Amino acid sequence: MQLFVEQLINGWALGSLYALFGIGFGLVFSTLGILNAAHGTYASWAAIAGYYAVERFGVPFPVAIAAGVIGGGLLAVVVDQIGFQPLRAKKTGMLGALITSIAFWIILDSLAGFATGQQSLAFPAASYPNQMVVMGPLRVPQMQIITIVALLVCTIGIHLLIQKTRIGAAMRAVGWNEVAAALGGVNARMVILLTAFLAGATSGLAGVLGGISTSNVSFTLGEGLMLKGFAAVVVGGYDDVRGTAIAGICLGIIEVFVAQYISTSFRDGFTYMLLLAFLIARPRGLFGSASFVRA
Amino acid sequence: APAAGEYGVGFITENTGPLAAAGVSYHRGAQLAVDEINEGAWIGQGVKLKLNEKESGSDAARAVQALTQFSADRNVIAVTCCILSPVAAALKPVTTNAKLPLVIYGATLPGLPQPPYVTSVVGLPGPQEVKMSKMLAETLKPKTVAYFVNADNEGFQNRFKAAQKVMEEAGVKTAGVVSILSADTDFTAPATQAMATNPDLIMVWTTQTPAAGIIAALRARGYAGKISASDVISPAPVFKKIGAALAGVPFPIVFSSEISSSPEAKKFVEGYTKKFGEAPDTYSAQGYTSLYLIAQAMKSLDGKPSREDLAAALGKASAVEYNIYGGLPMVNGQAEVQNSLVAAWTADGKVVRWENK
Amino acid sequence: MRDAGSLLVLDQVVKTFGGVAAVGGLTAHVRQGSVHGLIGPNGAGKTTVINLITGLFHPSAGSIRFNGAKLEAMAPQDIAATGISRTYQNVRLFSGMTALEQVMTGCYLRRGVSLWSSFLGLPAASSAWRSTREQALHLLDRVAMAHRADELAETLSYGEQRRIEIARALGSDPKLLLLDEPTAGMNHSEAEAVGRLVHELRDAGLTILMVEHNMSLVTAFCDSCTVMNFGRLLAEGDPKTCIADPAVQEAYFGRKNDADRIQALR
Amino acid sequence: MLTVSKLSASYGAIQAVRGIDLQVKAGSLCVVLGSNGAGKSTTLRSIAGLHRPVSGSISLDGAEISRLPLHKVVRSGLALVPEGRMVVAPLTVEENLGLSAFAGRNADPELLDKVYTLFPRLAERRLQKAGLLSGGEQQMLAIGRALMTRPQMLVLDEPSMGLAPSIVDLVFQAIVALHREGQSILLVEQNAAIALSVCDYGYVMRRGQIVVEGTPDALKQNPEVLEAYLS
Amino acid sequence: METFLDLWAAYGSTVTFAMVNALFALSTYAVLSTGVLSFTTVVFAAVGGFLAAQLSGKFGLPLWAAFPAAALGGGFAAAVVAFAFLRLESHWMALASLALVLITRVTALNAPALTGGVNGLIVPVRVEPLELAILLALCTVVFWRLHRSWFGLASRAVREDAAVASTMGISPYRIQFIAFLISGVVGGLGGAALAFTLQFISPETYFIGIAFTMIASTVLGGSFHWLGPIIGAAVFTALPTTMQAIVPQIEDVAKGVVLLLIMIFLPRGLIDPRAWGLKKAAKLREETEAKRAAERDAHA
Ligand SMILES: Nc1ncnc2c1ncn2[C@@H]1O[C@H](COP(=O)(O)OP(=O)(O)OP(=O)(O)O)[C@@H](O)[C@H]1O
Ligand SMILES: Nc1ncnc2c1ncn2[C@@H]1O[C@H](COP(=O)(O)OP(=O)(O)OP(=O)(O)O)[C@@H](O)[C@H]1O
Ligand SMILES: CC(C)C[C@H](N)C(=O)O
Ligand SMILES: [Mg+2]
Ligand SMILES: [Mg+2]
Repeated sequence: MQLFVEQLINGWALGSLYALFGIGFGLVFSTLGILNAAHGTYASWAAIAGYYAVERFGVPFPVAIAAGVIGGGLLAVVVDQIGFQPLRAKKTGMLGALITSIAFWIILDSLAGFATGQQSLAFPAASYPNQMVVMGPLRVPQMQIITIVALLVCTIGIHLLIQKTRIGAAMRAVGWNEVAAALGGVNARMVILLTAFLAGATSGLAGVLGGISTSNVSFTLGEGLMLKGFAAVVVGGYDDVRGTAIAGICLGIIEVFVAQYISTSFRDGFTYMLLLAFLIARPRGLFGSASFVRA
Repeated sequence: APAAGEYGVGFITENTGPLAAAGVSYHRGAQLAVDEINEGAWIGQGVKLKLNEKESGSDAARAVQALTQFSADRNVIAVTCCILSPVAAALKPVTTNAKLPLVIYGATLPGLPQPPYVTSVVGLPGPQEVKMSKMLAETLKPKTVAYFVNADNEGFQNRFKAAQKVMEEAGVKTAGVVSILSADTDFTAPATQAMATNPDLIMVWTTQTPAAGIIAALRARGYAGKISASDVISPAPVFKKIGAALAGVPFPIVFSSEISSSPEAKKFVEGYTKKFGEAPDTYSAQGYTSLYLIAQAMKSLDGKPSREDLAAALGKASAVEYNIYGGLPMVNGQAEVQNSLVAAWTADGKVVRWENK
Repeated sequence: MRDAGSLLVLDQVVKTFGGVAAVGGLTAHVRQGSVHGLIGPNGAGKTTVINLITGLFHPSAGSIRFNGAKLEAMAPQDIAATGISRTYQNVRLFSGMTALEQVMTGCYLRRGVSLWSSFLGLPAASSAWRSTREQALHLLDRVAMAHRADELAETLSYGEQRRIEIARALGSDPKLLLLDEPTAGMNHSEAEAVGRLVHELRDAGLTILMVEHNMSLVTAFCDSCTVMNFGRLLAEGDPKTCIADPAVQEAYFGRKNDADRIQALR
Repeated sequence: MLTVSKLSASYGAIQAVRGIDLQVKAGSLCVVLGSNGAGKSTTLRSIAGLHRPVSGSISLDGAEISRLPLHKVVRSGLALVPEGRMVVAPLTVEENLGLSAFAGRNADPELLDKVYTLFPRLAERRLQKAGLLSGGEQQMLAIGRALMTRPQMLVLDEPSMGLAPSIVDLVFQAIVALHREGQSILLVEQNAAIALSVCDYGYVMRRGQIVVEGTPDALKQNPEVLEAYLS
Repeated sequence: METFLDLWAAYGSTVTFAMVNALFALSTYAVLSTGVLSFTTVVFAAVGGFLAAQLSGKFGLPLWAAFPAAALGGGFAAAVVAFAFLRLESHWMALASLALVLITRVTALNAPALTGGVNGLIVPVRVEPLELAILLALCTVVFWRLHRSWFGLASRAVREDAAVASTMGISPYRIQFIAFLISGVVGGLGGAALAFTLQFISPETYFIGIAFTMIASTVLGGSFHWLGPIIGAAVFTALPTTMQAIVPQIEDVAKGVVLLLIMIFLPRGLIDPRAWGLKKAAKLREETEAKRAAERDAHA
């Protein structure tokens, strides 16, 4: 029983990372219409930024997190402005942006390799809360609690921002059609920057938190998050962050339990199988909304 | 000795991609060997080797392209490559067709070498693992062991099986086997799983990043028992990353810059440290050795040696004569492990012979 | 009874979207060889009716019969094959295609050869291709767009694109043509020209169902009409009588004609 | 108010507007007529910042706006009801109208009421996604959105297109009412009779050029206008 | 001659891989040209590749028999995939197909009897560049014919607006199903070609790398004409080799930058029929205007 509950929490925390990453990834997909292959590198770079902030400047934990979050956000903005902005006016649809994102993926990935000396690094144990919280028979690492809470806060915050505020409406509007939004007076460029930043920052947060709690800061960090975060987005229905959050958590839990009780070799296969079955049974995901264009 | 001149050796690098961390070490080891060989006129007066690099990123298709380009380059007389067995396997037919000798410096799938064109300077796993397991069974006297193993890496599965066999023969029960995948990064759940079996010893038979992550996760979750691992945790960056949690974890190793004490090893460590500002690791040692094997074969030839001649000489080698392992016999183009040690990190980051404390 | 001579019969057709009935039990008949107007206020459900007939939506209840076939469960392409063709209220041309290619695509159903033989380029297929091309050019000429045949349709103005759509719809040589506001965005004389084209087509044996907000066109060119409001039938019959109906007046018209309007605006 | 001089616009190598001059005086209502493909929409799109003109100047209240990005044009007080409506499909009707808050003015509940009073149909559909509205409903929404930015200069491209007669009446009553309140308006309209009955000044375009201009009375006498637009 | 042989020896393998990648790109283009973004080419390639490898390895099938078998295998896989996927909407389909690629790898890794598992398979047969060129040429002819046929017209219509196409009697399902079959056949051939080129394959051979190569090649070359994928594959394959020669230390970064620049300046790819169309339209427009002006003058 104790093992079961501990694994449940392990899975939940792991899934929270997937979800957090997925929220950022899904945000660009649903609002800006970009299937961004480079998104994983934002997480890698965020972790790297956080790591060097600690390593070089010995900053405290919250500052390291902030460095990762801001780093991820800024990187997303830069990529957007160099890679995606020039394509917007030219109406290339999803494909053009997909390819520039692949280009950025290649570039940022190999630069991240150089930045880490191709090594897998880790935050020094003293630089973050690394104790176990003891709750009766349960022992839970502090980082897991932080991760779980971070997802909760981000999900609620971003959901409210997008669905209930004017800025959120503007974000959705710009994603649909910049000109249409601008006709209402929306500064599409600013909104895009904001969206990109938010998406990069959220995934960046997943990157630093993941880098810290798994003792693994490397240029491949983002790729793992990308595959699972992507799955969370698909299952959750990409235009609703709540769906992504729930799906991500479930994914983490399923993964841990499959590995614990069934087989590690089939862990990923099992997860993706579930994903596919789910998609075919419910093509729009958990919360995916109905179409808004007429047939 | 062959005629004076510069002879190219193609080196397929893996300085980027998933194995770049080790790839850089292999590359550096080879660079150092070439420097030494040239400076000391090791092959013969005026005979120089030149390293031609092409990157593969551990991708088989890129490696094949690199190899065919080397084979088109008349100055290249031999090629050395490959950390991954599948990549090496993909190069095998190409290099045999092109009659270009290939020395494998990293991949350990049994059966890869095929003299004369394909030879390998890396010992197959087995003996070191057996030796360490016996030692651990005797000194620690564990009743149960839990194992971590890569579900997707045949090499480590073999090591795990060798170790498990020794342990069970010594009457040590298997408490549990936890599988992980090479690309995994989160090990809290596997650590929880292993700790739940309450073992006396945990043996970690996985690739580098998982091994480091598993040990870190076990200690972070408060596991205080014994852990052992493989030589993947021997490079300095691993200690730098994980720190004191690694201390006292035994691992088998054939070369250690701090323990190996033959004159060749000392010279290697000195030269490497001078050139690259850090001590060599087990991978740099392998890259280094592969170049010396080629040089040794060159040395035995006269005139203007052809690729075929060189291949024949490589295939005939019964040992790598100049090596830093204190002996490295070769059987059928395959190097064999002779002198392995059991080592461990100290809490302040030194590698020493392991003792049960 | 009245079904006799009707090419298209809608019987108690209902279409709801998430509880809201866009069409709420509509019954209507379109006589063979007539120009039938479908009019009603914005949001009355006219476009939805056209979407239901062409199979893009399926009715929640009721039946649609065309020439003896029951359309309500059929897929759009099968409905098209029975001889129904349409235009769209918001012009929907294929981007990247020239005007001629658009119309050729419209001719898909009467290409006369299998995909397979067209792939192999058999002589019969080539000659069929050429003759279809001729027909397409001819259709473009009918909507006065032949001079734009080889231009990308997306470079044309809105009104021009509407004409291409009409030509494309005629490509399949349909029995029933559904026009959704064909003259929107055209000026008086251009709209008249479309009206005359509609008459020519009818005289050539085509049946036409036309959604139109321009009442002078409806009275001038429609033989009969159906007036909808809130998804239901409000009135039907002769256009003039329909329009004179006080209920229709109330629901649909501010003023009857431009002169009255201008009067009111002063 | 709005002065357009020597405006040329093209799509790649296709010239759509060839050096036209056009003026809308403060508080006046101008109409542009022309057959399909004459270049009316291109002219309006250029004025409103949707399309970058090749040359020429466009000034609003003396300030040059031809190089401003679209949202700045809107914020400087010029609002367009575009051809093809361009409502934001995934947003609800109310959210679409609320976007105008970004035009620099706070969302004004009174204005919203006014739009809803003008188009009660929109009020009924308040929470429906704009993309699912009927054609006419979308047109109403496009007009409403423009009004919500409180423009000094309202530019309408065929606002009556797709609207039922009663709504056309409404729209024109609204246009006339706004005009009476002093709103400057530039209108492209295919129903020449009505357009000429409400405007102060009119232009007729053909093949990218202005071929006739004048007061409505003068235009009504013009044989070309008579034949093409008023018969 | 000597230098030519040298060049061929050095870059022959690049040409060979370019041809293999062209097959993958064409397979992707087959479905993309009907409006379906699908990564399942990787799956078809894996089926074709392992089938061909096993048939030639275990049963000694010669090349000319292994290729058709791979094509059949790919086609069959495509039929199954199309049946399951064609009910999904475009974005979801892209996502689902990516999931299928991931599943395929895991399945292949865990079916060592069929795929050799983590250790992969040695392929005893080799394909000569000339044979590969013939295969590619055959495929190209098929695409060229398709493009000029009713199928080509219908697939463009379906790509641009499936609903509208359906009301013109074109069945989007049928068109896309056929497209999937073609994609499967060509993808299977590509997978076999890769196996016979590398002479060693493992589940890792048919993974995300191919997915990115094929999609990047297609879009880079231009996804609106069959020539696009072929040109794109050539460029995309030659890029790393070229960059290695120019800037060996940062070849990956350089490759990314070049890719980026091409996309920014030619976002619809190197081959863009629409751009030709726009140019032509402008020219026609001028001619029409000139003719009309002449007529008017004649009247005056
Ligand atoms: N897919 C849909 N989902 C929800 N509501 C819809 C959908 N399609 C249409 N409606 C609603 O159904 C009603 C009827 O729409 P329809 O487009 O048929 O009207 P219409 O008579 O063609 O109007 P108009 O003259 O303005 O084009 C409208 O109120 C519209 O909002
Ligand atoms: N996107 C485009 N690309 C190329 N040419 C275009 C484009 N849009 C319009 N044109 C051309 O520019 C000219 C003017 O078009 P515009 O849309 O301004 O005409 P309009 O007067 O508004 O016509 P309508 O009454 O049909 O709306 C037309 O000849 C048209 O073919
Ligand atoms: C079903 C459709 C193709 C019609 C489209 N939804 C419209 O309202 O014009
Ligand atoms: Mg309608
Ligand atoms: Mg217009």
